[in-house]
Amino acid sequence: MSATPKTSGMAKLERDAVLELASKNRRLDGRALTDYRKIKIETGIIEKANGSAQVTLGKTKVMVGVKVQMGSPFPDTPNEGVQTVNVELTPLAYPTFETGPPGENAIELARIVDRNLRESKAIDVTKLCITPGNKVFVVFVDINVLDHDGNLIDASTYAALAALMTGKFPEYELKDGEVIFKDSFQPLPINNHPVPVTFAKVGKILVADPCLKEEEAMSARLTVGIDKDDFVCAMQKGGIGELDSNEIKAAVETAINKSRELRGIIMEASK
Amino acid sequence: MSATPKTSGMAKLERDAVLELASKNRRLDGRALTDYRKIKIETGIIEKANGSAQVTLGKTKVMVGVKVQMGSPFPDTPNEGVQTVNVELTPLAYPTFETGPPGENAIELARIVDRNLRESKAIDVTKLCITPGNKVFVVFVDINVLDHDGNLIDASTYAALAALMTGKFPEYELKDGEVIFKDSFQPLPINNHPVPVTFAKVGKILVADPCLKEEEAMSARLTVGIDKDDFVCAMQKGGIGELDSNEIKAAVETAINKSRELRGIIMEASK
Amino acid sequence: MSATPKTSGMAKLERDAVLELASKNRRLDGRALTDYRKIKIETGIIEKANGSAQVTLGKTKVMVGVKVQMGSPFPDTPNEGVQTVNVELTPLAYPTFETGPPGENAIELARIVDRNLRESKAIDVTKLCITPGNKVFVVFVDINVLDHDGNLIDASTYAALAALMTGKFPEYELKDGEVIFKDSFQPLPINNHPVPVTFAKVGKILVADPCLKEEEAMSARLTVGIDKDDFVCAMQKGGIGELDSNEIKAAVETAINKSRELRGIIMEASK
Amino acid sequence: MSKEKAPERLIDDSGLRIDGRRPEDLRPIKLEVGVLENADGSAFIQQGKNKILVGVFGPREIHPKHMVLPDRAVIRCRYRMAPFSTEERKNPAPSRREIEISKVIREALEPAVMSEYYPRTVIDIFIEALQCDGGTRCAGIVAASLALADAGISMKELVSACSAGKVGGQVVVDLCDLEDKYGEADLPVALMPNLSAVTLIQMDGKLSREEFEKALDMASEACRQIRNFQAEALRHKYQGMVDTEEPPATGEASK
Amino acid sequence: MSKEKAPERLIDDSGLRIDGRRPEDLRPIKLEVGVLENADGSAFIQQGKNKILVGVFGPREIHPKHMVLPDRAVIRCRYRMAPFSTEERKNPAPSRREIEISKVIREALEPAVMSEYYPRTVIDIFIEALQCDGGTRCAGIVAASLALADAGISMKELVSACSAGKVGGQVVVDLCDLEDKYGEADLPVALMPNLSAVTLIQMDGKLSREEFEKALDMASEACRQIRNFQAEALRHKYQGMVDTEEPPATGEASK
Amino acid sequence: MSKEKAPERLIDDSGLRIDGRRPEDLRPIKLEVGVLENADGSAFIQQGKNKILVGVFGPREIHPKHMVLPDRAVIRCRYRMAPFSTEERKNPAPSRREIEISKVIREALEPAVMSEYYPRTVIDIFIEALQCDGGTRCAGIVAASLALADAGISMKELVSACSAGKVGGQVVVDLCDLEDKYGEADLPVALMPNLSAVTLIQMDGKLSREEFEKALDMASEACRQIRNFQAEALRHKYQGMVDTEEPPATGEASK
Repeated sequence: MSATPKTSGMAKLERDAVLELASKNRRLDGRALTDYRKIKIETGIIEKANGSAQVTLGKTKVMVGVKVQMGSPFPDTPNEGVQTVNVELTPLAYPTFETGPPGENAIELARIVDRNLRESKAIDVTKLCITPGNKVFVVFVDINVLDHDGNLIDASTYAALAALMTGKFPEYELKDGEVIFKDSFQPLPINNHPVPVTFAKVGKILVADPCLKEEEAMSARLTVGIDKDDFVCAMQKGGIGELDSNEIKAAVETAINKSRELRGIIMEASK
Repeated sequence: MSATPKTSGMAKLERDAVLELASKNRRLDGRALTDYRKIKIETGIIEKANGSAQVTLGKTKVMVGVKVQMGSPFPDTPNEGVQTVNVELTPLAYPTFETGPPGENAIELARIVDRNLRESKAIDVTKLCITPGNKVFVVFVDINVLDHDGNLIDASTYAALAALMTGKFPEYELKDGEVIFKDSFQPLPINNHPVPVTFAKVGKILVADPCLKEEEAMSARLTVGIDKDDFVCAMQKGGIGELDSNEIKAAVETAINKSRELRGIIMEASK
Repeated sequence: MSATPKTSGMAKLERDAVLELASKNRRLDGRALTDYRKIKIETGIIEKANGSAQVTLGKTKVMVGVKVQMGSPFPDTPNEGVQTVNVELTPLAYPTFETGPPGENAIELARIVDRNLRESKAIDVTKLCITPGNKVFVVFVDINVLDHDGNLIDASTYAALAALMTGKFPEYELKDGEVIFKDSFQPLPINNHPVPVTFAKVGKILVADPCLKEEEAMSARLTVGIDKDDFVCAMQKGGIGELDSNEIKAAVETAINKSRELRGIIMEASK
Repeated sequence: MSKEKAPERLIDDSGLRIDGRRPEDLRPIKLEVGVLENADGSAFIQQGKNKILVGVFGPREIHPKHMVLPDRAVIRCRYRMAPFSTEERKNPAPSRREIEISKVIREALEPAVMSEYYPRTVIDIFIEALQCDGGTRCAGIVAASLALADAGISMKELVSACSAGKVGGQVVVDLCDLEDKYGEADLPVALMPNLSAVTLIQMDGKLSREEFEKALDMASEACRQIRNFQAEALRHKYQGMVDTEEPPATGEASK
Repeated sequence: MSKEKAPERLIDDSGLRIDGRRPEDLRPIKLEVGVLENADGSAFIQQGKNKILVGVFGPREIHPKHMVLPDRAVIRCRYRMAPFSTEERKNPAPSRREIEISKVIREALEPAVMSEYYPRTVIDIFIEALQCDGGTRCAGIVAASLALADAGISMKELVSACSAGKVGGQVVVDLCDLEDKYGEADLPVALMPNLSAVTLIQMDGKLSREEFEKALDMASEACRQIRNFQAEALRHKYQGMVDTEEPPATGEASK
Repeated sequence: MSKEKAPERLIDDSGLRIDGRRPEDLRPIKLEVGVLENADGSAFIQQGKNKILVGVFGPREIHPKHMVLPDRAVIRCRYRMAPFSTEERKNPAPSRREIEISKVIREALEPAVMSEYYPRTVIDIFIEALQCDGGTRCAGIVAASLALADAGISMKELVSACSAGKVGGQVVVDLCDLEDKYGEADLPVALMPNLSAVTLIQMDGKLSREEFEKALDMASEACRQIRNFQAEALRHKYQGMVDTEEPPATGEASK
């Protein structure tokens, strides 16, 4: 069951400070409203994975490993490989993250990343079919949040995308119906590069790439996923507050612009 | 682990009232000792199910949906389809019903319904075999309790029976060992119509079709399942009190008579 | 998550008594430091199991049942049967044993028994392959702790070994790729007889076969598994204290000697 | 089993949808308030083939105690699909989809509830999707909003909800199951129309900026229509019993 | 694996059952009291190939606290089958069958225990079926009753239990595994014989009203016999040690 | 998928191991302290292809309350392998192996922590194995020890750890994954070198008494070397920032 979360331990004073600044269109760390924190993307850091990336977004740090394994297709898509996204909010990343099976926050995060990738058809799953209806490649995207300072959605999706873009899977041949894997690898078939841009509503303004303190002061969150052709491919509102239509439309406009810049950074790191 | 339940929140006064009435062979709502509350049975209410029914018994309301899917037989009955009964005490049905996996009350309820159907051979499972030892039809009987005012066992079983009697499953043909489903449907093979009659022991008397207040005042519960030929096909005592042999024998006699009347209502509604 | 356990309810006085005796190289029940309590081994007590044994070690009592069933091999060992060890610390064995899925103590115990058997190659799993890569025998070793008075590791392993040594599995033949079981049985292929010897560090000394009171007063535990050829085949330190290298080396020496005597008892009971 | 087939076209030559609706048409909606005996508040919605039952308990004491909030009510929400509600039987264990939807529905209702009136209590919202036909999260919000009102819980405004999306190249509202599955985009929206407050928005698919804006506007307009049905359903329950000739809570949305 | 076969006939020409018993004969029973070291009370029953161990703890402090009952003891009961107790290995996770049986056994024992003597405590009853051969819930009740007595817990009377049923057209008592599986009906009954109080009754199968009454009477009579073995087993433990020549807790029930 | 093959020989003609090391050589080790923002203490170890991150929280308030110990801190430890850390993807649910390792690592660290300084609190140690290459429990202990120190928790001494074992007939230290899998024995050891206190010892495989003693001595010596790297890593973090030219926490262990 989903329940109103405990309000954060952040002192009321601190929240007031964030809101006070927001009322003057300013932010804690001096960023402009649509500025992102410093982004660092490293790829190929887990040799045993088929693809991997670590994204540092300010003090937020997320590692993604991609594994490609043989499995069965879903009955209604016999000619397509399978994409599966899983999130672990590792307990070392934040004092209140707990061990145990993923809670609703981890599940929502995984589903938003999944939606960005799936709806933009980032992975060309038709190229991951081995024998229709029987054997396909399953692409496991495992997201480990290692340090939490806000905006996990963007950091996780960027890391997932970078891991996939630098990912490889084995070449193979079919001999009498049996799959023979070669020693060589080929790049994963990546068709699209969805880039989510997340905003927090703090007081009356929307700020992009919120840090944790901004998230604790926000009333609502809005993520807009934009694909390589400037189409909106995913969206998610979060938080127990509200937005208005004009805010949302403005956010989409900002996201389209912002995503181009962010996509550039991710592509550059994933060469 | 099974544990003595918390005694209900019903005020002692109310329980005393029920018991006081019972000592005069009377009931809260004026019914005779073996009277049932008003029964309403609707079928075919869930178009996506293979069969469905909603039973309203006084203020108790239970919905049952039947789904028929292809599956594997049990190893020791390779020529028989599979019947499986599941109960959800949905949390909107009663203030103390909880979310989460089924507890012992839901499991006991499911097993009693299952026992009535199975022991009377209500479903002719031999007609649900597609290819022996390999593919059979699995009949899922899913019971959702929507409003709880006592006697869930009878309401659930009647609803299950009505859903099965009005249930359909696809016609098919085998082509080179493959199952080809047609667009047409055939009725589920229903051979028997078991009808449980449930009593609560309140004070020194047994009352049929107990409402919730009677259940909260009862010392023991007895369910007697009677099949279409007046055979006893299932029985279950519940509650932390006791019964004596003569009470049980009398209950069986009453149940045989009562079940005929109740079966008529169910058959009529399931035409 | 593993957590420091609650310190036992044993009165401080009792613990002091154990430690005081230990400081004089003496034990509660007068045993010499390397003496075991009385061992009683009964086999063949569960007719429905393929092998069974009950070991009584002082007041500790453990029952083991072995079941052999057909299953699939692990992908990386297609020619080998499967050994699987499971422990239930049944709640009737000790006031604080709880119902529910196995906790870390049960899991550690199962894994130590498993390690002794596996690393010494006690079961010749190559003889349990039916059709390579497809069907093998799975040997389930189910350990039920029935009374806990310390040293569950040794009692469990001895019982597992005795159950395996007296275990049988069906003879079969392959007809057109199908497995036909005969009515006759053959002994399980047992190649080695690993015998763990467990010590508790109480004060400054190591005592063998600790009883529960000694375990509650101990700082650390050391189990040394010795195979039939005097090789060390398994080892496990437990407890939140420490040992020094010389203690460990001395324990190995003692274990080699002691295991010969204990192995004799187990072999005798398993004839 | 006898598998549903993908429709050939989602929009026909005269611009109508597979069930004959125009792009801006809602499916027929039936709303009932106060349908359960034990729940403090309840409502039932039928929208297309969607059949959803909502029960509300509370404000009531909270267990476990450590969840208590000193200055407001905790709101708990569970969205669940009955095993028989879908084409293929749904496993009764909660799916990741159900867990996410429970969260976004809760967050869609929280802005409306005057939680600060009920400190140290819990308000439980149980949504049982008995039959699913596309847009169940929106339909669930519509009914939950009524069930909260039926429970007498103070709200700023009723929350309404409806999806818009794109099917066969056309922006449309209130997608049915087939349109959701085979269409190009789905955009569920929840709104408090008088407050112009969007309390839920999600999107799947592919929309240009212009299409997105059009879809958002159409969804908002659909929410406003549904808001009227909600009001009517409450009136029927509470001030009503007067003119029972016309089923007042049923509205054909085509204008 | 080498699969057990269905017996050709369950009653032979001379009216005897597959194990040679007459319809009213019990299987050999062995009862032992006080068999465990750590449990507050314990007992072991062997009945046919059934081997069941019961341990009782309590009255003791209850965790978690919110389960406490102010005016009586909570009784908790777990019935569990060892993985090696059945033909096919049983998965160690609790099955729905075990959960139901735990409940009906608890409810069979509750009427006998003077729970009101032990307010705010818990009495835990753990039943381990080490080998199962039909009628384990009844055998478990018989042993649990002794274990409760061994723990010194006040009871109105010992609860006894035995099944009756119909096999090969004949009403019989104390069905073994094969009779249970291939017979026509099974009717487990628990009884406090002196109080004429039936505390458990369940039925599977098909019985006419007359057969049912006969089966209930035969089960009750069997319970009375077993009640004597129970008393004997307790005497042996508590007043005993005198005449140990004959194993007093073992009874061949054929008269 | 493209399956790793068993190496033909684990020791070559010149007595070198598959990665060119001599029997007593450690793999290259890199240690970093204070790598996380939110954890109270943290450390990272790279040893061969092992990559392990450790975060420590505490001493802090304990939940649930009933776990509290009146006279010392509770230490909690979770060892977890990331799903992408191994050849085959690891299921995220905790395996029995991870549960056992969490326990033995906790028990390896407990003797070093001055838990009695922090009564009624908890110290949480989270070990995330991001890539696994043999000897992860030892590497985890080495990093956890640094993370505890980084959190400012009083310790008697840093705990160091290293495995020894037997591969290709030879006793060696610090087995890599292939040596662990295809070798004859693995003996992980944790040690507080100055206190001569072994806090973890386990063994798998087959060793004669003489081989065992040799392996234990070699593992102890390896622990001593690693202990120096640990000290250096702490110095680098806390007294350091002076000479940053050489990466001070990286040690090639071959002498």
